[in-house]
Amino acid sequence: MDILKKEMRLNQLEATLKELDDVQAKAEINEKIEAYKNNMMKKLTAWDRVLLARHPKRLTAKDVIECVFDEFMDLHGDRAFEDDQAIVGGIATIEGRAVTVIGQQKGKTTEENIACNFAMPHPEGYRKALRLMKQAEKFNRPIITLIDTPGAFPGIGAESRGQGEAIARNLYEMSGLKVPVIAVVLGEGGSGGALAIGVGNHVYMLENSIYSILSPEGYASILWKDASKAKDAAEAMKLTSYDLREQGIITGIIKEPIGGAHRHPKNTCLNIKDTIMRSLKHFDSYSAFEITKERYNTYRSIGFLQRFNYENLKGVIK
Amino acid sequence: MDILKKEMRLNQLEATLKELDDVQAKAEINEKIEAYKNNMMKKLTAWDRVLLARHPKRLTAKDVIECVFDEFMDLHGDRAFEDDQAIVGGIATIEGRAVTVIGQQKGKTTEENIACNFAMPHPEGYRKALRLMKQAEKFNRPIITLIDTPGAFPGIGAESRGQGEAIARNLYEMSGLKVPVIAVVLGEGGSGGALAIGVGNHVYMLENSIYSILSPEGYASILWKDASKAKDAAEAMKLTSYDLREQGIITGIIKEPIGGAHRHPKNTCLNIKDTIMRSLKHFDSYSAFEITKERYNTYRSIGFLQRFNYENLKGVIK
Amino acid sequence: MKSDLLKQAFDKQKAFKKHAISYRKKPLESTKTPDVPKGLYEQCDACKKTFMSEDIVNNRFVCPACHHHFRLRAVDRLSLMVDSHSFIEKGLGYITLDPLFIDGYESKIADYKKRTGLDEAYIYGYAQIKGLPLVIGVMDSYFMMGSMGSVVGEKVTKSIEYAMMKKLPLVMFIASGGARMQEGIYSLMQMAKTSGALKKFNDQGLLFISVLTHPTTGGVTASFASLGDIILAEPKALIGFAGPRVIKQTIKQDLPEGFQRSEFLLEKGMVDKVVDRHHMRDTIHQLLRFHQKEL
Amino acid sequence: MKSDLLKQAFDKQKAFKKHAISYRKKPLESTKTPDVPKGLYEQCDACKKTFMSEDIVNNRFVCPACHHHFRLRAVDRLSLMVDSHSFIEKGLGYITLDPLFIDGYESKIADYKKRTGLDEAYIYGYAQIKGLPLVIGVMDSYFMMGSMGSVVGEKVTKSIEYAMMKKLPLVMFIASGGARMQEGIYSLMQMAKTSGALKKFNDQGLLFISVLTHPTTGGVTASFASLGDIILAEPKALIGFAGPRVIKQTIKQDLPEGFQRSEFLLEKGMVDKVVDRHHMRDTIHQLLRFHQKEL
Ligand SMILES: [Zn+2]
Ligand SMILES: [Zn+2]
Repeated sequence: MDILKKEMRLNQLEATLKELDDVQAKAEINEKIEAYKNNMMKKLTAWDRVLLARHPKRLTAKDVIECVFDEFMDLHGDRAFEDDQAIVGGIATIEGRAVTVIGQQKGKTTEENIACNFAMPHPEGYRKALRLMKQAEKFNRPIITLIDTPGAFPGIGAESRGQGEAIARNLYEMSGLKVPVIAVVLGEGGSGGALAIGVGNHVYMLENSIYSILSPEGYASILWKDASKAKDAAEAMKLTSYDLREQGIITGIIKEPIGGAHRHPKNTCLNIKDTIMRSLKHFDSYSAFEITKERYNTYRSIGFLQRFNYENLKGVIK
Repeated sequence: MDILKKEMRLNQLEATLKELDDVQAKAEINEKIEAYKNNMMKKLTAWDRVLLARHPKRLTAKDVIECVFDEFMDLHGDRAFEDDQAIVGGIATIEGRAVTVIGQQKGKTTEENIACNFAMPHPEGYRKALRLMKQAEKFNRPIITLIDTPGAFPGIGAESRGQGEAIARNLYEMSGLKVPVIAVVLGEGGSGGALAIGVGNHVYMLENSIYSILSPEGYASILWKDASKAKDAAEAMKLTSYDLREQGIITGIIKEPIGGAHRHPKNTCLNIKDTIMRSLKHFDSYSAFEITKERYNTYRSIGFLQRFNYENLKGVIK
Repeated sequence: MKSDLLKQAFDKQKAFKKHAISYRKKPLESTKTPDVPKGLYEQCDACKKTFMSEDIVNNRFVCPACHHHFRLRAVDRLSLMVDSHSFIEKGLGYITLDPLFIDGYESKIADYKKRTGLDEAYIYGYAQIKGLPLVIGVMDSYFMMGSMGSVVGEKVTKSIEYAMMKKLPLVMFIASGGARMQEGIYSLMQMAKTSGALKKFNDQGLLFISVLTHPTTGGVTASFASLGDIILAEPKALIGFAGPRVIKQTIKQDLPEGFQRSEFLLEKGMVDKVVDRHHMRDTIHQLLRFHQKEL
Repeated sequence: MKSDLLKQAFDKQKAFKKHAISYRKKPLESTKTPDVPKGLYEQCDACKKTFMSEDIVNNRFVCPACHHHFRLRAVDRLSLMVDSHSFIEKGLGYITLDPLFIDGYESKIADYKKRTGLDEAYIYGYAQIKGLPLVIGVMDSYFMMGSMGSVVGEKVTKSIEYAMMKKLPLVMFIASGGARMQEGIYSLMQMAKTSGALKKFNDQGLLFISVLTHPTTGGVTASFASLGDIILAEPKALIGFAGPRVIKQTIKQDLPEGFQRSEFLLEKGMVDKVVDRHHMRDTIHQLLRFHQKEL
């Protein structure tokens, strides 16, 4: 039974609770609910987390911005081609500090999802993000990015306008930014589309978010020629927050309530805010040089490999 | 009788010359030709120069590149939307030095003209030029620009993709370039489209080229509601190389043979080459700081205006 | 060479004695409420309904019926934007000359001076918005369509330099038909001059907010107007480089609905926000706040 | 945490003893002419005509009939590009591990090693082209489709750093199916690593020429391959981020003719030049010359 089915059962229990008047009966069902949550919903499979990361009620970037920041002014456009609604961005304040916030935006309705292309940016979206990041750097504002995308968009326009170049340019420029970049994976961290705003000094993942080189479906269909094995792929791919922490890729995990972030958005956002604030304070004592250097070194060191002792090879290599 | 009609007469005389065998007759007609050139074709009206600047056989940017530079490698694209063929650009060598060359390209046939949009760049053309200029700056190469455009293109795509922004960005970035920029107006220097690659440390004009805020036709139709008065407009607008030198806008004039550059392309190109080489040598002793500063000051000082002595106003202004 | 031209221009100006020294002696001030001719009526360009002038002014020069944004004189813009009596005008005393010796240009300028009370199509100075200091520049489209000649270019540049010297944010309200043909190549070169000044300004890490209002076209669009760190636009303003009429003539095709309007530019990624006149002051104040060293 | 994983991986590797220490002991050398199996025939993928292998090799691996550019092994690319015997390979001894514990991944790698004679899908080193020194890096699409895992990412980065240390221009020949799925998130992160290294490289004013050959797709396109100061492409190479099959599936529409081919990318402004294999060496030599301090 996957987490969505468990959630339905939980919802039923909660609906029952609402209808009850009797104190005794209420206490009983309440106990049942707590027991159900603790016994059935605490331990999640990788696939459960995939489902939660994609949950239709999952917190979107705008939800998080609304709740975590005191003020927010959205800014638009890449100054060249189009305003990509898959990317939301602007200036925000958090506990009296100005920051630049950039996020990938999913819709909650079909209409919204079409407008923002299901959070799959086009090249102009990455370029808009880069413009806002360069603006942040000019004004010495830390950058917070909120990652939630299935990935880059496989479309004719996106390819024609150079999404490869646009993603590469972001990786390149982000590497040199003189202000701290704090990335938070909210839901899906899908491949190059996610990384294009994800080169952070600190990278956090919500507990039930995922971050991977491609979707489990894609993995299964390419490696096993069978897209229906996505569930197995999710396990194999090591794409949960816990996996990525173990792999040394992310800085930390932001806790979610039992059953997923959408069950207590406010609590989740408080956790996000705490994490961001701690991270911001961490960089307060850093110089621009140190900020760039630390970020560079972090990514420079990522790789799972081994090299034979160079000394042993000395005789061989000229 | 305008210069084109005079040229037809000259062509007739030259055709006659070719058909003659008799030495005596040849000498006579040769004398006639010289006399015609000196008496009829030397003094040009502003409108004559407009006609020469737009002459179908006028040297194009590619002609000039071919003849003036030893080697040339064309480079393409803005890395975002399209390769605009109205702008030709790349790396060239001149007397053993590498430079970046960027020019506006007219076609000689209708087909060519359609391909390069009659040398009217779209935003991606300006952005391609900027990319090449930034590349030149990175590698410390001087920049030579060859101006020849009726102006920016009044089209839906050009506006949609922000030609205003693209031109502005070029003016802005060119102002800060750390390498010398030498601009040569070959034919038509049409308004913002020309200026977008024209912010030079030195700006030269071919003798019969023009440089103006809009076309004489446009001027006549807007100011006098009569586009047919373009000839009068040309006189009024002060758009010839001599006018612009008098106005203190350009650095110098590059001489053309009698009858226009196209009558002796090689000589004209030699003059262009001499001018470029002299200009390049001039900047050899300049530091990057001096190069930027001199260019900045040149444009900072352009303006035809008067201000009342500030001291006299002191009592009035707080 | 240039001084010869200048001398000639002055000689010619002497003939127009009454205009020759017609610069404003007193700087403008922003007032709390703009002057409204009492008891007058005005018709909305958009919905053609008629209102009492007072009602329009009290609604921030926005049509009470259809929300059309009326064109604003520079002083009215100031009165809507800055704290009352906070404006200190700078850069007075510029005199527009006539480099191409065009019949009627000088008298036209003299006429505009009289009608608008301005020296030229751009004024700037120090001001405050809800107590936050800034340099504000405003173009006036009633002064020869807000076109940019040497004086406008110089004053725009001066305003950038003034903000740079004071290390203050710069906010400009644009309204212009483009470069001023009557001053020929000098007008064109103002595009390079103003853009270059903004490069220097930017290199110092200062904030430039450009606000595009109806109309923003031509050489101004292709220079300082498009170079804001943040670019705002008033609703339905015409914004573009080439004018719609020229485009239509060239491509011989109808233009798409809403083409070159603020909302279109927002969609095309050229503008950060379309901001209603009712929210403009708050929006700019918020941006100024965001860019203070300490909030 | 990370070291735990590493330890496990090594433990697992020990089981595959024969592969565990299979790194090349001898660096590659570029030779004047590639090895050609004598008397063999080969069919052109494009025109389906059959030629003697020798004739294809002598025509720089270009089909004598239809001009199709055959896919090249890294060593063959080297032999076509650099002065004979000038190549000194660097960065040997890297061993690909198996971070996701995928059945068969290690034996697959071992197999590719044996078949290609390479450690991984990228080799680099010092070389000369007509006497001009450079650092050259070549991907080999015969090694697991030239996909980028940790080792390829590391070696690409090392080659950038080596060129930076030597202050030499860097030329890379790209041929890759993208990031390597089998190494999961590590592969994705190589995109950030290599791009970051290029930022440092660029800040030192050094030259990076990227040559896109068939195929250049996925994570490599979205990182170092697209970051050349100059980007060249071989004719008709497939170049893109998303693969054409995925796009077709997503948009449920036929793709335009020539979509994602070199010539298409040239038109779209993504590539500086499409250069025939017959002119590649001269073109790169000319570019190297242009970027020498003294020509
Ligand atoms: Zn109305
Ligand atoms: Zn063939």
